[in-house]
Amino acid sequence: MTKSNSHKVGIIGVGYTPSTPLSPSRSYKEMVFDAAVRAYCDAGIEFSEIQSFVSCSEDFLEGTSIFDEYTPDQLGAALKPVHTISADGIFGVAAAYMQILTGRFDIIAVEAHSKASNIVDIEEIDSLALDPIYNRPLGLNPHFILGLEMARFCHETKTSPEDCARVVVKNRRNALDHPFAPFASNLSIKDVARSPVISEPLRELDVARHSDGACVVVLSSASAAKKMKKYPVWITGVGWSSDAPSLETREWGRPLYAELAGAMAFKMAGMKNPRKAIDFLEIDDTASYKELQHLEALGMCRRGEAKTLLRRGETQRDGSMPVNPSGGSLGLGHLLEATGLYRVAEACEQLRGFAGRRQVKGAKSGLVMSWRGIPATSGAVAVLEI
Amino acid sequence: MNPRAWKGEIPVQFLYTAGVAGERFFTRLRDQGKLFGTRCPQCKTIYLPPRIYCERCFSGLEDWVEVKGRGKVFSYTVLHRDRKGQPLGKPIIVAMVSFDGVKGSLIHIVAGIEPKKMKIGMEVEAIFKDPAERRGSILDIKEFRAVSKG
Amino acid sequence: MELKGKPLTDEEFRKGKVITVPWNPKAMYEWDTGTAMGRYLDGMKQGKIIGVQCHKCRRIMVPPRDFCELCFRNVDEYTEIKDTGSVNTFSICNVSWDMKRISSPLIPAVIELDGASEGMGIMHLLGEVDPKSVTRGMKVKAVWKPAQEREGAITDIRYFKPL
Amino acid sequence: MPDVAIIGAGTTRFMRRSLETGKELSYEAAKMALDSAGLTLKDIQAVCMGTAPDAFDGLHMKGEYLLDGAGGFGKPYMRGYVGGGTGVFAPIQGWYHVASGLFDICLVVCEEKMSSCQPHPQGAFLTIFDHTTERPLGPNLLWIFALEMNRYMTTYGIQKKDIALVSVKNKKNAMDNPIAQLPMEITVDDVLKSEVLAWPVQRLDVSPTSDGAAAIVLASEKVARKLTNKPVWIQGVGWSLDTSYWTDKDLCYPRYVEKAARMAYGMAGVKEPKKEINVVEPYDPFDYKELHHLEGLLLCDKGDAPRITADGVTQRNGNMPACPSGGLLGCGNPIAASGLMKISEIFYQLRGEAGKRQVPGKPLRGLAQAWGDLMQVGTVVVMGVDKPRAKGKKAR
Repeated sequence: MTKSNSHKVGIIGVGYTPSTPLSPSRSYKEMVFDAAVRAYCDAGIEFSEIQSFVSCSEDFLEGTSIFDEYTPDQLGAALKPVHTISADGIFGVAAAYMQILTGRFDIIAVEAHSKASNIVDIEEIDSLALDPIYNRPLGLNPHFILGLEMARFCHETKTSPEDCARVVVKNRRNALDHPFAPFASNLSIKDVARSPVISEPLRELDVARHSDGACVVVLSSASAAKKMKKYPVWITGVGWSSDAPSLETREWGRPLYAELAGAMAFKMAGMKNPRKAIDFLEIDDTASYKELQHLEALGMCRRGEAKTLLRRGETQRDGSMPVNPSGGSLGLGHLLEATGLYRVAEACEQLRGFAGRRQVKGAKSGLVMSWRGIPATSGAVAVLEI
Repeated sequence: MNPRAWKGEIPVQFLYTAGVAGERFFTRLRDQGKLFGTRCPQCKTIYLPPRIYCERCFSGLEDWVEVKGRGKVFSYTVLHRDRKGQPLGKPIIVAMVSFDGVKGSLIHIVAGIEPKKMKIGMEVEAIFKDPAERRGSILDIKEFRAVSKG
Repeated sequence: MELKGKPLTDEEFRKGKVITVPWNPKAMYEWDTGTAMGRYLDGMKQGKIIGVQCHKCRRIMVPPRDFCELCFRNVDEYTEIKDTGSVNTFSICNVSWDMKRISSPLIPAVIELDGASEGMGIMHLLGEVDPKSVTRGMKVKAVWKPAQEREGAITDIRYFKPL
Repeated sequence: MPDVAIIGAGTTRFMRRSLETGKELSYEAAKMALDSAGLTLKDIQAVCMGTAPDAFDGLHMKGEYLLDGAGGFGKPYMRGYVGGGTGVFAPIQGWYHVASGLFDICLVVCEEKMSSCQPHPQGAFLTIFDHTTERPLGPNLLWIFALEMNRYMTTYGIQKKDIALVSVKNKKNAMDNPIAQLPMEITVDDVLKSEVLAWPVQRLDVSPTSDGAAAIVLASEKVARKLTNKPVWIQGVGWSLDTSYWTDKDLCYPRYVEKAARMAYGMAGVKEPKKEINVVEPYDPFDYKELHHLEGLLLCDKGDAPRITADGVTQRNGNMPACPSGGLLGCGNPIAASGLMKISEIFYQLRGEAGKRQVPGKPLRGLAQAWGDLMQVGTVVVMGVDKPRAKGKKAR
């Protein structure tokens, strides 16, 4: 993995539908179509110019087995090379990125969406992701995993639940500047501390709520972008990795997957000192403590230092290291497998300087990172530069 | 046209085998009331629950060693929600229990103690069900309990 | 090369000779029908089959969709198509969805609907017909439930029967 | 960009029901593949997992659950998915991992444990149909095959006895395959007399549901040359996904397979497939599917596959041996694993290591193909003992 890849692939178009807790008027196909039309228009291309497509989904989140059956039409991809990655959208971006590097493809579209509101009982689905022999028989609400991890993380890094609450306050306030963040609000640390306990020390307001939406991103080779006179947001590094999946043998205090994925992406981007090189971050905050955990794992600060940065306001939008200026999943809602792709789109708007009131001044490089959610131990990272 | 939803489900049920390692682990748990792990010849780490392979180096694991049911709380949480997300009448203490010299741990319930008295690092021991009630399941361990001093 | 994998017999598996763990999930969903499918189902309730037309490729499509997947643009109009058609292909099925033997066979078929573009069909069942007499190209007509029993579902059509 | 070679393979026994968990099956196959390539897990830089519906194993995010067994711990690990086509797509995914230049050695693992699904694995297939327009009719998976098979037969005037020959051939070929679940010597009559499930589909037209796993190791040219003197090159890959409105198209011909095949042939520089492909593993979950796919792969004219089968062209000693492994009809169908098994079979055939299954005449180029979804997916890999010709050709 060498820097030679760093300006070969870029993003030339993004499109998404507003994140919203309910979306009854559009089916998943129609929502994805709406996002695709916007993305292709933003890229200034015809759907017929796209040579390969990647969709990101999981069967049990859709309520359909072999869900990839239902992915091509709304992307204009019928009878084209299309495949599904059963993972978050950033994994999909990595898959498209690799395809372009083979030299066989110039333009590829990546799609991910969430119809979380269509799942009657999402905890029941999360239970299906637990080990059927060693964990499921205990019959526990899967959130116990977040509780266990948060407790261990706080113990190892001397981080307090109040520090975690600060993340919630920051992100949901950031979301106030977002045109469509359904969970934007002006909360206090007390509000978070007073919210009902889910699994000590984890409280209701510590966890991102689910939301619906569809997002499409168009990648292009440098040569094709040049021909089309486009100014892409360059993907200078991608990384993805996994810790042990079983609860019993994984790391708990630190997210190994994020450390490895980050290291891979930074190496590819030729960033010796990411802390300096990265202007802002859009990283997983499925639960408040995860933002701190991931910040440390990505090498943005030493272990246990994330809370200090947070307290000092360094991770505010106007701080030295803005984290989740969009409002993160806590503010935008958790969009299942589309979560990472929305953040990629968000980062593109920041780097193009189109982020309006949530614009990070002079942003030239951003890092996007996603985690696959309970009970997974996989994460993906993309480094974007203008 | 008024928006509406079409209801449905994925109407499947499952019956899982415990696997090569699990079969042996649960048979011994059921018949002997003992915990066994497997040792990696390469990394020397002991896996509990046992594996037939080392996830780090991929060696095949055939060396079965007993693990005493007394360990330390590596992390714990007090769960206030049931499987459906509804509040639990009585919160449950869930702990990850690690054992000396063992890679891995067991996730289980801790009973007979006030949540406030729980501490990371405290000693706990596995309480097994009566042999007659054991079915060859993780639930053959009834719960973990704090080791009484002295 | 040594063979890997330990096969189990029904005996061992079913009669508890090996350890097994059951799980019965409740994976329930309420899928938003959205624009096109919403209209399709509302049409069913009224005893109508709704299709769509794309003015670019001129195709009249069923089941309806809010966009033309070939031209990649929104469809231009929703239009009612006939509840008669011809059998494109069919089967005579003796097992249920979970492979249980069923007494009287079902006759699933792809039915090309009149008024839709050539080759445009839907999957449904045939009824009031001797399985042996079903042929490709056979003309059929929808048999609807009575209006008060219709709920806005594909099953508002009981089956298609020979014309 | 680097050329990509297959340097090792492994497959577990295909079984109606295994004691192993999906993780353990994945491990056994992955370990065999590594051993055969003379590698250990730390040599592996990335892992691709292929596995079909989560509703079989009964695991949401199945890829995450399987990853330690597949060797994904601490590595870039990704699960690709195109339904039944997954087994031949996974190596394509591995191909782009290596051909991108990001990785030199990539492990590709495919697993399926269908037996966990109760009361019958077929139940999971109900939910592949559209939840609003089709599932309420209570469809059985067999419906869509029966509808397609009937359309194929009536379009070209094909008789059931012509199709049954495929089942006879593949189940017999499987007698030489140690991993096989249903090897048997049967006659056309046995097939025609077997239980009618969904006419024209009868019991012996169908491959059985199975548990099993398979794995291969892919390497870039510079690494492959170091590790083996018998690399099998991936000369071309192709995949295509047709519309999900399957009732709107003619089921008599798999145009999605043709699309994928043309992409792969273009990359491989294959101009005359009939002449240039020496051995083929078309996807055969049902006997008629092998015929369907031989036509889609342009290895015979439309509607002509039954004739070349009757003429013995597709026999192991024929001009175009098809499914010398015994295919899914003979070996069993642990969906994704069965597709990768076909890749492995071509790997062994081209290396001349297929033992009793070896086709005569030192084949130079072979092809494995899988189908998937609601008659939508074609996945094709062209493999050869020589490196690919048409360099840098863009996919179209």
